[in-house]
Amino acid sequence: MEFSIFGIGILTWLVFAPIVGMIIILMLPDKNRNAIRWTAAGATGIQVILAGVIFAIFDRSKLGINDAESFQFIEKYSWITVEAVPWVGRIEINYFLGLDGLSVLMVILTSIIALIGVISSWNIQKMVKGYFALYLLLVTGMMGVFVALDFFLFFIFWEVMLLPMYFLIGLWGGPRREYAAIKFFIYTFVGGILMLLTMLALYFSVAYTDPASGQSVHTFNILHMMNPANYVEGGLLSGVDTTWRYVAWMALFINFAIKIPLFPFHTWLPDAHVEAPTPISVILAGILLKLGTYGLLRINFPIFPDATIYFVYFMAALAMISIIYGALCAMAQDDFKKLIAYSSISHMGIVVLGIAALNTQGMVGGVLQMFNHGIITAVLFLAVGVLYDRTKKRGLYDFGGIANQMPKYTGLAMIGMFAALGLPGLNGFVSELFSFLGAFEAYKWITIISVTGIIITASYILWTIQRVFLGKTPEKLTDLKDLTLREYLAFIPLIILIILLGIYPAPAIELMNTSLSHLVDFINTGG
Amino acid sequence: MIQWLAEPGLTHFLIVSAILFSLGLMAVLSKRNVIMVLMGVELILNSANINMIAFSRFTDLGLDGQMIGLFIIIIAAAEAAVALAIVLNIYNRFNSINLDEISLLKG
Amino acid sequence: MELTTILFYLFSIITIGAAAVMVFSKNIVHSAFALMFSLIGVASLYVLLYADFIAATQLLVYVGGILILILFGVMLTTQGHSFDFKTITVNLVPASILSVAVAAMLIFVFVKTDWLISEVAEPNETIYDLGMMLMGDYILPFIVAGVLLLIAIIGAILMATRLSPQTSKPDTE
Amino acid sequence: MVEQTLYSISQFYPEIIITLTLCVIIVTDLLIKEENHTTGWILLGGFVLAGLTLMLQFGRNESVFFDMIAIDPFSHFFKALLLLTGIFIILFSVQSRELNNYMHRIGEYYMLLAGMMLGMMMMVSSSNLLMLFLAFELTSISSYVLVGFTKQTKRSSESSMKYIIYGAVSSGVMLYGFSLLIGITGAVDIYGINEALAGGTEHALLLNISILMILVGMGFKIAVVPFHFWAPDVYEGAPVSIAAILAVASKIAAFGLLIRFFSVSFIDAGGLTESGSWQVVEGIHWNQLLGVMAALAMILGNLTALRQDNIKRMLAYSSIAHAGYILMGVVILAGEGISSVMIYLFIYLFMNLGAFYVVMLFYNKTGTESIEKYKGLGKRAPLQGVALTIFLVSLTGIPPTGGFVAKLYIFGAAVSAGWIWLVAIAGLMTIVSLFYYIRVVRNMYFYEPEETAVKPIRFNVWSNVVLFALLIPTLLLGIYFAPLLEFARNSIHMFGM
Repeated sequence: MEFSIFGIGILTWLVFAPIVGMIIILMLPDKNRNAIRWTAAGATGIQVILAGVIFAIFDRSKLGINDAESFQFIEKYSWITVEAVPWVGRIEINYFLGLDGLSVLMVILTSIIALIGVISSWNIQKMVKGYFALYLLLVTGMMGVFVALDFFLFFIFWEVMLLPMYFLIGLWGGPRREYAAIKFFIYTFVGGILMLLTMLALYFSVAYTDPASGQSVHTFNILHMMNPANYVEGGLLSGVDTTWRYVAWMALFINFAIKIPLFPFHTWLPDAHVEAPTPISVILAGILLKLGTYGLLRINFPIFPDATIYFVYFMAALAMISIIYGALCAMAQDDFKKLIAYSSISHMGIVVLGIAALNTQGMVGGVLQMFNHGIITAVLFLAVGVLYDRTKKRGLYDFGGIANQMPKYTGLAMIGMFAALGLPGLNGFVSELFSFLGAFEAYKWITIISVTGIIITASYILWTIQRVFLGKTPEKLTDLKDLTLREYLAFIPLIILIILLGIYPAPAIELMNTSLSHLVDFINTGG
Repeated sequence: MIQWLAEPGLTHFLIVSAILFSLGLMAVLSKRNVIMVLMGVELILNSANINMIAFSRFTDLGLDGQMIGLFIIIIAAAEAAVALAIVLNIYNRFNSINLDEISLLKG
Repeated sequence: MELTTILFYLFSIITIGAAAVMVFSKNIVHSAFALMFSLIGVASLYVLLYADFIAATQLLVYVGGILILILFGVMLTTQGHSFDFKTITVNLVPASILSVAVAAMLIFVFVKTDWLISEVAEPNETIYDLGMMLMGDYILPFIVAGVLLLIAIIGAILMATRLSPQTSKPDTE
Repeated sequence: MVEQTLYSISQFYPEIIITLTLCVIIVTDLLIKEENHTTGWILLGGFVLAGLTLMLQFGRNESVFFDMIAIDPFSHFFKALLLLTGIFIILFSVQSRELNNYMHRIGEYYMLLAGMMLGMMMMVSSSNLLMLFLAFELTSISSYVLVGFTKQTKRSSESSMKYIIYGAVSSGVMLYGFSLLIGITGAVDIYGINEALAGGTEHALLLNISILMILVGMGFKIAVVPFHFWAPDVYEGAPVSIAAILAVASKIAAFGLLIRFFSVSFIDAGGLTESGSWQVVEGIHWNQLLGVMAALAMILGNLTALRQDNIKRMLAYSSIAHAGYILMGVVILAGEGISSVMIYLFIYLFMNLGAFYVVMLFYNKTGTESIEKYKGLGKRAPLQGVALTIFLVSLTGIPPTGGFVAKLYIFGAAVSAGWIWLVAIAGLMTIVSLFYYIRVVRNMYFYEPEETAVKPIRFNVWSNVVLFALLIPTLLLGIYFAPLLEFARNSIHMFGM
């Protein structure tokens, strides 16, 4: 599929529109806050339009995953090429972007959430210029990770997110923001180093033969890394089921598990969520966490199918622990944001459980759950943000009877909460069902235990609804105003998606079905 | 053994230089007076020089060894001049040339 | 026993003995003079090694120059009280152990090593050959040594002179 | 003989120009009584001119001055780096407030800078032990005095004294090592040494002792553990511009010397083994030794940097750690190793000079070097704050900055040569380094300025120009570095690569 604007591919536009926005913002004067906000909205708005175009013209029947030919919107330019050295061969780093069924949904999610984030950032007052500049840089990083097919490029985008996130939490966050920011930074940085080392090991183990010159070329191309034929003899990661391959898989897994976050790598998440400003929580839960599972699917699974199969029970077990543990922790919280943070851990556990099933059902369920969870947590964090803006409080016991004061808000927030709970008819139900069905096929007991997590989830969400929205309104909360137009703008698109995908998930499933079935086959046949 | 002792050769000179070197090292490590440390350095440089000249006398090295020895003497002179100037400056600042008393910089 | 052997032992003992006095003396002035004897001993050893020119240079530069510098340094940095001539010795034990270990190791290796000795005929004089080398193969080091001395002079003057009173305002720290 | 000397002179223009500039500065200093930086500008001109003549030499590969000096792409690369650093240092110096009290002696400052540059340029091209030692001493003696240039302050005097004492001792020990090496091999140039050692040696123990002693001197210059203890004191006491030149140029020169010396002297003429690492002369384990030193430097440098408050001291420990990373490349030494060292040094030049530059700018305006007092500076001086952030991020090695490329390349070389344990330590220590770099950033941005100092700090356009000259390469090298790779690769031909 070719699609370009001014000769530049659509994916490049998608990735770099925010950077252009950032540069414009940096040149605007500090005082002109509205221009800054509108520039940010424009940059992310363009992304949404482009994502819409992609959704419309995306070819649902192409395989993707390991087959370079069937990727869509491919852009591949030589970025850094250094000519042959005797014992290393040619060095090659490409600017290589492409979409397949696995990434397309994530790209759409990212563009939507990014725009919603800008809308809900509208009332940020402190250092507006810096805020939006960093925000757009962050968006570029996230979008880049989802479309990069060169490991080097992937890594660069991955790490580009680090610093903006650090500042966004650390400068605009709550009282303990500094601690939360550095904790986030260190966790992800540790993961990054592990990924860097693995990437280097892969680079030296993989060399494909350039058809044009017949030279052996070391490459960061992720697709080449998936082909067992490309591994050089005696390379560190060559062969099947070797210790080094397990180690490499583990290093990558830890990196992604930190991002997901899976138990026991999750401890940064509650802190980061609680301290981050609302829009950043939305981004964090809505997109950032998906990077972890996406990374597993894009890199761990197809590059190390042998190790994936070897570790699959381990992964499923961690997922189970995450589901139960996250739900239990959520139950114990009396801070609204922390509650959602722990529920994220639980829900992301479902994603991992689904994809660890290594069958099409589970895989589709997992990826769909990634999308749905992104939408749902975004709604939940927005909901908390609305209350926090008005009362500066987040404690669950600080509220009560909100339904009387803000009926429209309550209605929208409850839809989000019921979706999180997995109510049939809303989008969460479909994906959770698929995930558990797929997982049940693979591991009975783990799935059965995990399903109890759903019950816990139901109980804490209902309890929360009761505590916050129902009952008598405390004295001090009697003058709360209902949603403003801007807040509606943020809520409505997400709510529409929740309902739409709950009733008719086919458009989303169609997008990814082919690719994911192919991925499952690919892993199960050992690459 | 006696025979060996009676005919001083390369090894004998090297042993002298080794002892001189370790005495220099001793001064450097154990003295707190800056000038004493510098004198220790002079011993080390001299021991290296003995090596050079001895090699030039007993091996194929030839006059190159002496040449290097000559340059080392020059370098030593230059270094000593600068070092003592710096020591004078230190004395003007701290009224002491004891290494233990000159320790603003720590951490 | 040949004369050279006697002379070798004599000069060696002077060199090492004086160096030891230098290191172990408590009085810095004594140390400085001991260093002088040691340096003279080294110069004599050079003579035994057929290096007459180097020996002369050693005497001139070391004994005549560096040592005087050191003595000046000693005089300028003490206020004339004998008390201040005392030098303190610290970490005596570790320093001695290390030094003895180094000496023992070096001597062991030197004795064990099978040196490729080639007997050199005693040259009449080395000055001419050295001069030719200086102007030939060693022309660059010769010039660079000149620059080195220039830099050293600039540096030494810079460090040693006191600033003139009107400009010497102490820095804020 | 005369012909060769004359020919050699024609290959030696950069050095000759610097020597002449030195003389011109001496004369100018005598004639001009005004207290300004005229001599500095003259030296800048000299460096630029030397750089231009250096460019004319690119691609040559020969040995001049009776095999004393190698004019080859390797030395050209390092000389170019050194001159670039020198130019930046002069640009720093003319803005430095610390030097204001010493304007009547500023001529001497630039004379010594010229001498130091001359020494460093010869360090990287010497192929003769005597020449190498002379160049080493020329560099050292100038830098001893430069460190103590602001001699009215106690800490500057103290640091210069510590520097000369440690320096004199370590160069003495190195000289002893040289004398042993010369004695064993009977050769005074590194090619001769290699020839004498080719095919193994019976003097393995003595050789190892002499290498150990030589490493003392060279380790001192690159400030690598366990010969690092001078660095923090000296960096803290020296004027910022001099601390910067010590952290960057002197390190670059020492690495150039180290690589040339070890790779020519102790590599078996057999060349590469199957796996692409060098065959080392039998019985000599210098690369294991260097590997341990690199690991120690990374561990100690990074861990000690954690608890520093003076930013120059922190940068000193960080530069010790960076010496460790760079030394990894020397340990590997296979083609990738050397070119990774060169790439690292090139990027290190910009990011570390940048960090020192911002530190100097802040010192000029606020008079503080304490990290605690950096609170709120990011808000008072936005551009400088962002720049320092980028430099520190680059020093940590986070993309998309040059520091990342440097680390990537050196880690990659180590992985491909199979030094997994070393890379693991390096990776771990990179994480540790994050803590102290980010602390500065945190202080600049996460805290409000103290109430006595809330006014924005203004810097002149000129200082911003210099800042951008350092900032742009730091960022650009993180995104596009193919030319640098080519340059580094082409520069190692002399090792038969």
